[in-house]
Amino acid sequence: MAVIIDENTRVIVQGATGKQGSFHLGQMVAYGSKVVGGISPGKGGQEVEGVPVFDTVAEAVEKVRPDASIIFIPSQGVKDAAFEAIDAGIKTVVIITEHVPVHDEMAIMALAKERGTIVLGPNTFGIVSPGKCKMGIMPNAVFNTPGNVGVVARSGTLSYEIVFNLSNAGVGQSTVVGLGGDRVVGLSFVDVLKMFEADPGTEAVVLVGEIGGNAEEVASQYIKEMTKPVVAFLAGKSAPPGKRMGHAGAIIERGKGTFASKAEALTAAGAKVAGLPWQVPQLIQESLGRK
Amino acid sequence: MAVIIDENTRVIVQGATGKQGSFHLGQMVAYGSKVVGGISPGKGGQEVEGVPVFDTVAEAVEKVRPDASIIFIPSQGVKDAAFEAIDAGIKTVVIITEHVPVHDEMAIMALAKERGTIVLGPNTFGIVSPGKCKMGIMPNAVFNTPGNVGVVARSGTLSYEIVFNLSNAGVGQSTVVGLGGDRVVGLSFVDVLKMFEADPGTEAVVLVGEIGGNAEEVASQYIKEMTKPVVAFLAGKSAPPGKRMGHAGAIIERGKGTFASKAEALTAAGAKVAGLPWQVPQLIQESLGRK
Amino acid sequence: MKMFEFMAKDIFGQNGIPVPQGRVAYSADEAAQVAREIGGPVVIKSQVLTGGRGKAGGIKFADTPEEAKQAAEVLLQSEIRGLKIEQVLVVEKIKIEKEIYVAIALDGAARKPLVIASTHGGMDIEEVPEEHLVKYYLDINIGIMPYVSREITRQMGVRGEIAKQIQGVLQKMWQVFKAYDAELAEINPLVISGDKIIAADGKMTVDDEADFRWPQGTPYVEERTEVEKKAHELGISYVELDGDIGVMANGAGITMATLDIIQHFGGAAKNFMDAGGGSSMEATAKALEILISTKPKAILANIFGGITRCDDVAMAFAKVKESIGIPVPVVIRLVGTNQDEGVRILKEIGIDAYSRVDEAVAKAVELARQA
Amino acid sequence: MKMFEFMAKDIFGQNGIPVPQGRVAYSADEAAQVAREIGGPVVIKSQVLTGGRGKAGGIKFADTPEEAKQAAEVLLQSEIRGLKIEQVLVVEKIKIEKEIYVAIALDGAARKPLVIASTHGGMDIEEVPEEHLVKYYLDINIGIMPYVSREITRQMGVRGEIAKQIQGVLQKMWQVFKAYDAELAEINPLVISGDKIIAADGKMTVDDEADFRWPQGTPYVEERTEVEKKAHELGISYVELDGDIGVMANGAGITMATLDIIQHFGGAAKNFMDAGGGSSMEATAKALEILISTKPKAILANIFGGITRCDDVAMAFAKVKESIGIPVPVVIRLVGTNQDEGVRILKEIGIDAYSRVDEAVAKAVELARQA
Repeated sequence: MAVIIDENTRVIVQGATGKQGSFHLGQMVAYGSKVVGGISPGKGGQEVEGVPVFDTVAEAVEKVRPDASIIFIPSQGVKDAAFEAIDAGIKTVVIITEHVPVHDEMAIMALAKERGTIVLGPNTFGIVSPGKCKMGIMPNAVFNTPGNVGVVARSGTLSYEIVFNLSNAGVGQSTVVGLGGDRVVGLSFVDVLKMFEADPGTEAVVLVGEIGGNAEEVASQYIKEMTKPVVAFLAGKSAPPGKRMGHAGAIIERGKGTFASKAEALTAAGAKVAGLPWQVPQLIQESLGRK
Repeated sequence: MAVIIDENTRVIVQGATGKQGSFHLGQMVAYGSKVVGGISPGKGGQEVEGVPVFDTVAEAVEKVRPDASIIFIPSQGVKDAAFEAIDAGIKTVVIITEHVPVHDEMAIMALAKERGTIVLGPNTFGIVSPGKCKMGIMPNAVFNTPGNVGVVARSGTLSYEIVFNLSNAGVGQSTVVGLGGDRVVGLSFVDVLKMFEADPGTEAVVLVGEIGGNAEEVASQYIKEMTKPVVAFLAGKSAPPGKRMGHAGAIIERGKGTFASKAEALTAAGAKVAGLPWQVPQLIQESLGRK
Repeated sequence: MKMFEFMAKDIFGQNGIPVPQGRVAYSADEAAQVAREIGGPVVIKSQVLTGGRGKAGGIKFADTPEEAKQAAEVLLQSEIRGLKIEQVLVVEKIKIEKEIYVAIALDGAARKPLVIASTHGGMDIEEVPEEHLVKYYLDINIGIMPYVSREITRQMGVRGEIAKQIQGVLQKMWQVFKAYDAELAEINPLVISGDKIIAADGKMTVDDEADFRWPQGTPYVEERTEVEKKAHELGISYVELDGDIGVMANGAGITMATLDIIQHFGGAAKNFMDAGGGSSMEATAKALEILISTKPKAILANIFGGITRCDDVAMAFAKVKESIGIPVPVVIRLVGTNQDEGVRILKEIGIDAYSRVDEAVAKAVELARQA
Repeated sequence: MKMFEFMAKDIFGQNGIPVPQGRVAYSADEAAQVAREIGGPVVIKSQVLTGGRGKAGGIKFADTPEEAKQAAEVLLQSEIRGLKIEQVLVVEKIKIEKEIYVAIALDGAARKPLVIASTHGGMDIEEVPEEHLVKYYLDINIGIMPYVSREITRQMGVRGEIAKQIQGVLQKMWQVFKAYDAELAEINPLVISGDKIIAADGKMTVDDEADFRWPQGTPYVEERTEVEKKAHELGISYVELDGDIGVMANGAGITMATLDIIQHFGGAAKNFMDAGGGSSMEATAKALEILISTKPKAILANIFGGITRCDDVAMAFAKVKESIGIPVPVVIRLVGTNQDEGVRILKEIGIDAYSRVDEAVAKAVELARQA
């Protein structure tokens, strides 16, 4: 079992003929994801990696009944592409693109909420249910260990590091979910924790957080209610206050969002907190063993 | 029994201190409607006809828990007033005002749909469940005969005429619903016919229609499925062919909208069609007797 | 409120939609001048607010300014469907390879704007079968974003560079539709000429209820008769008809029903006049004066008093009778609020009031026939 | 991207929000000139992109142009929190009866704009207890329509004519917030002075990701150091820190984690550099050159190859070493896509690659300490 996507998910790729889009389309096909179509205005009728290209999402919906779309479109066109996918009735939309204006992000999330669409990103590495379906840009080789640990993360390469450590220690994953690194993204930690809590295929959860914002503190409130163990990795322990760390979300404001406040809230909620990547597999194994 | 409003409906009046609003607030109180508040920005704390006035709908929601709002606001302010009511969670909004721009009406209906709000009007005489609750501008004396016939109408005074004929013939009404006379209004005939079909207190329905548009033709499709008898009154038999909205109007209507097309569709659906007001009570009595 | 083609063309052009070179002319000399500025073959198009202009001979072609002058001269002395031609639009002649139809119209039943588009544009668009028409309902909060325009051209079956240009036109039409509170924005034909498209004819109808959004004045002209204008200023709906009975009622539906009842009894109404609900004595008196000014053979008032009070209506008749007189027979049906007082007042000035509408109408028809 | 107060003031003023008379001055003479134009007591306000300016002595008062000149002279030679004052805003002195706070801010967690308002405005707004703050989440499709502004002033407990004026300001702030892709639009204080209100100080932060919507140039200035600007142009996130190890990683989260691991081993990073995922050989080489230019004691690269290919990274190091040289010790952790090839290339140029991050970081800390 897995959350959001699995072996039956029918995936389309928006921006399928661009450099990024076509490369990752190929990678997803190679991974084994059911990629049923690519979207590229004006290029309908062509093929990319054996996958048919359509002019619009609506055309793809008509012809190949997709469930989910992944967007590789330059930031200026993301609002249009996301609206297109949501408006066409796609129920899971993954937005890889970074540098999307935050007003566009708010507009996308408002429409998604109205239509009941799940959005991952913008600025996410995507989502992968190992062995079943990958929608994202993560390296195939690192995400090939199916198992029963759910991972939810804000940032990309950091979660590769964590998953690398987990897999090397023989701890497989049910689904690895990238929320996206921007201040406005579609899902929160709590949204995904609820899915993992409900998923019979998930027995423990790794939350990969970082300083800034209060998402980890809010998640702690929900973790208290969870029956499944949670291990949290937090980045940013060494960061000086107030500096902008690339992720817009990592601005420390008024003493909130610090490493200490997050670690404290998570620990109080019963989660184990790791500050160094190699501590995570051990804590997970302890949690699962004890349970 | 009745549809949309009944003896428990808690009503507020937007524009309560204006000439129209205060007059009709008084008339509704006199009718016996539960008017729990009036709204008039800057006049919160005052009273009108013994009813407390609030500055905003949100304040009234906080203090007197209204279910429904009736709007007497000049046309330029209707979009704002309707958004205020819908956004505050009011579930039934009656807009009396005429001359509302049609783009504003489209915006109101889009929000109402998103929020699950029932809108009557704009440009409606309102709605009355005789003996229980009146939200509208119809004369109290004419709408005082409770009974088991539902009435749904596009236009005001014409429905007074029909109800006058019904009541004089001893045929009481469950609810009389005014959809509103504008091209864009909140409910369609079908919406209200479905409510009457489901209402145990309604045994037959009078549909008061007129030429133009295709609302009556669309209603006919649903009437076919109804178990309750329908009598339709249609105005406009003598009207010359109407002014059209360019080619697009002609394309939208495609031969619909005439008296003949409406009468034919309704008759085919099993409804009895009256072209003169005094024929309605007789047709209803026949329908109920035969049933 | 309809706009003349030249107005729609100006608005489209200002908003980035390609339109033909040229402008409106109010005289033959001016038409020649415009043709001279264009410097090539031109089309001279009558500006009237009715369809079927092409088939009625309202469009002429000219190769020289002199020919343009002659053509304009003829048109400016003609009528189309009873409407005098007061101006012509003189534009460059476009080489037509293909005619496209695109429109955004208000669809009341759907409560949404509807895009209608077809590659079978041109004069016979109304006869184009359904399968050649693309219909796309717009979300008012989304409008025509680029993806919407792409889906429309895909459904039209247009591809390549021309598709991109049509997408641009559609997006701009939405901006216009929204900014002008339009009920209709239509381009027919949108001409494909070489590798370019051009809006060869445009139509716009805007919602005059939104006039208040134009504090500097509305960007269109009125198209009412004098009587209709006067009625409009009073907030009264008024339409001229062909019969002889002047009719006044309060409410559009009941006014229409009254006309039906007149026809039922063999008569014919001279007008449709909805004096509105809640009219005051003064407003009713003014409405009656308008009615009298149209010289009907009889006047029929069908008043169902609700907000409108019967005594106010009766007083209005009394006042008008005293001031300017009512030179034709009057029949009044009067029921509802303050009915007894109203009937009493009418009796004093020698008018019988009826409570049954059938009796009142039958009487009015009889009186008109005798007149 | 933060704007200077004088820029926010101009934008607010252009959009109909009442602002004090006056403008920015870049010299003491210019400040005197502005004071002369105002013709009364003025306030001279340092323009720096940091808070707490008032408490730091960055605001001065003057009754005459001469006093204004002197005050500006002092300020233009000072710093606030390490930031040089390069311009001052000279505005009329407003009689303050009451200070209101109003702001529209982006709330990332709610995915919505949030209005924060209080009748307890002024310098200590951050200490105002929750119960005196009104918080109102906006629907992005609705924004601040009149009714929203009325509800906000009601919750603030403001009534009468002043309430109406605040409502107008709120509606206009929303227009500004939207038009400028703002993350924050703040007025503090919004001063009540007699029967008028006036925005005595304004702040705006806009989203530089939306720069593309300003084809004529953005309406604000950059606030980056030279190195940060250079990095920004390469699409790299770069922040200067206080340590001595130059750090490069691909991804913000892993870069932050790398800094934590450095601290764990007793070292300190000289910078935060997220070279991004999917960097090409050329981009990585340029990032490395920037790193070298900051003269660290050692360089640590933590590369988890995904889209980024390990051989590309190794090639970049080889290229830079050959062209400009790498004058300090280098430690590289290299795993993922094309790892073996990358390790081989590095070996050729005498750099050892690690696959475990802890070992790599420990080595880098040691090398920096020895340097």
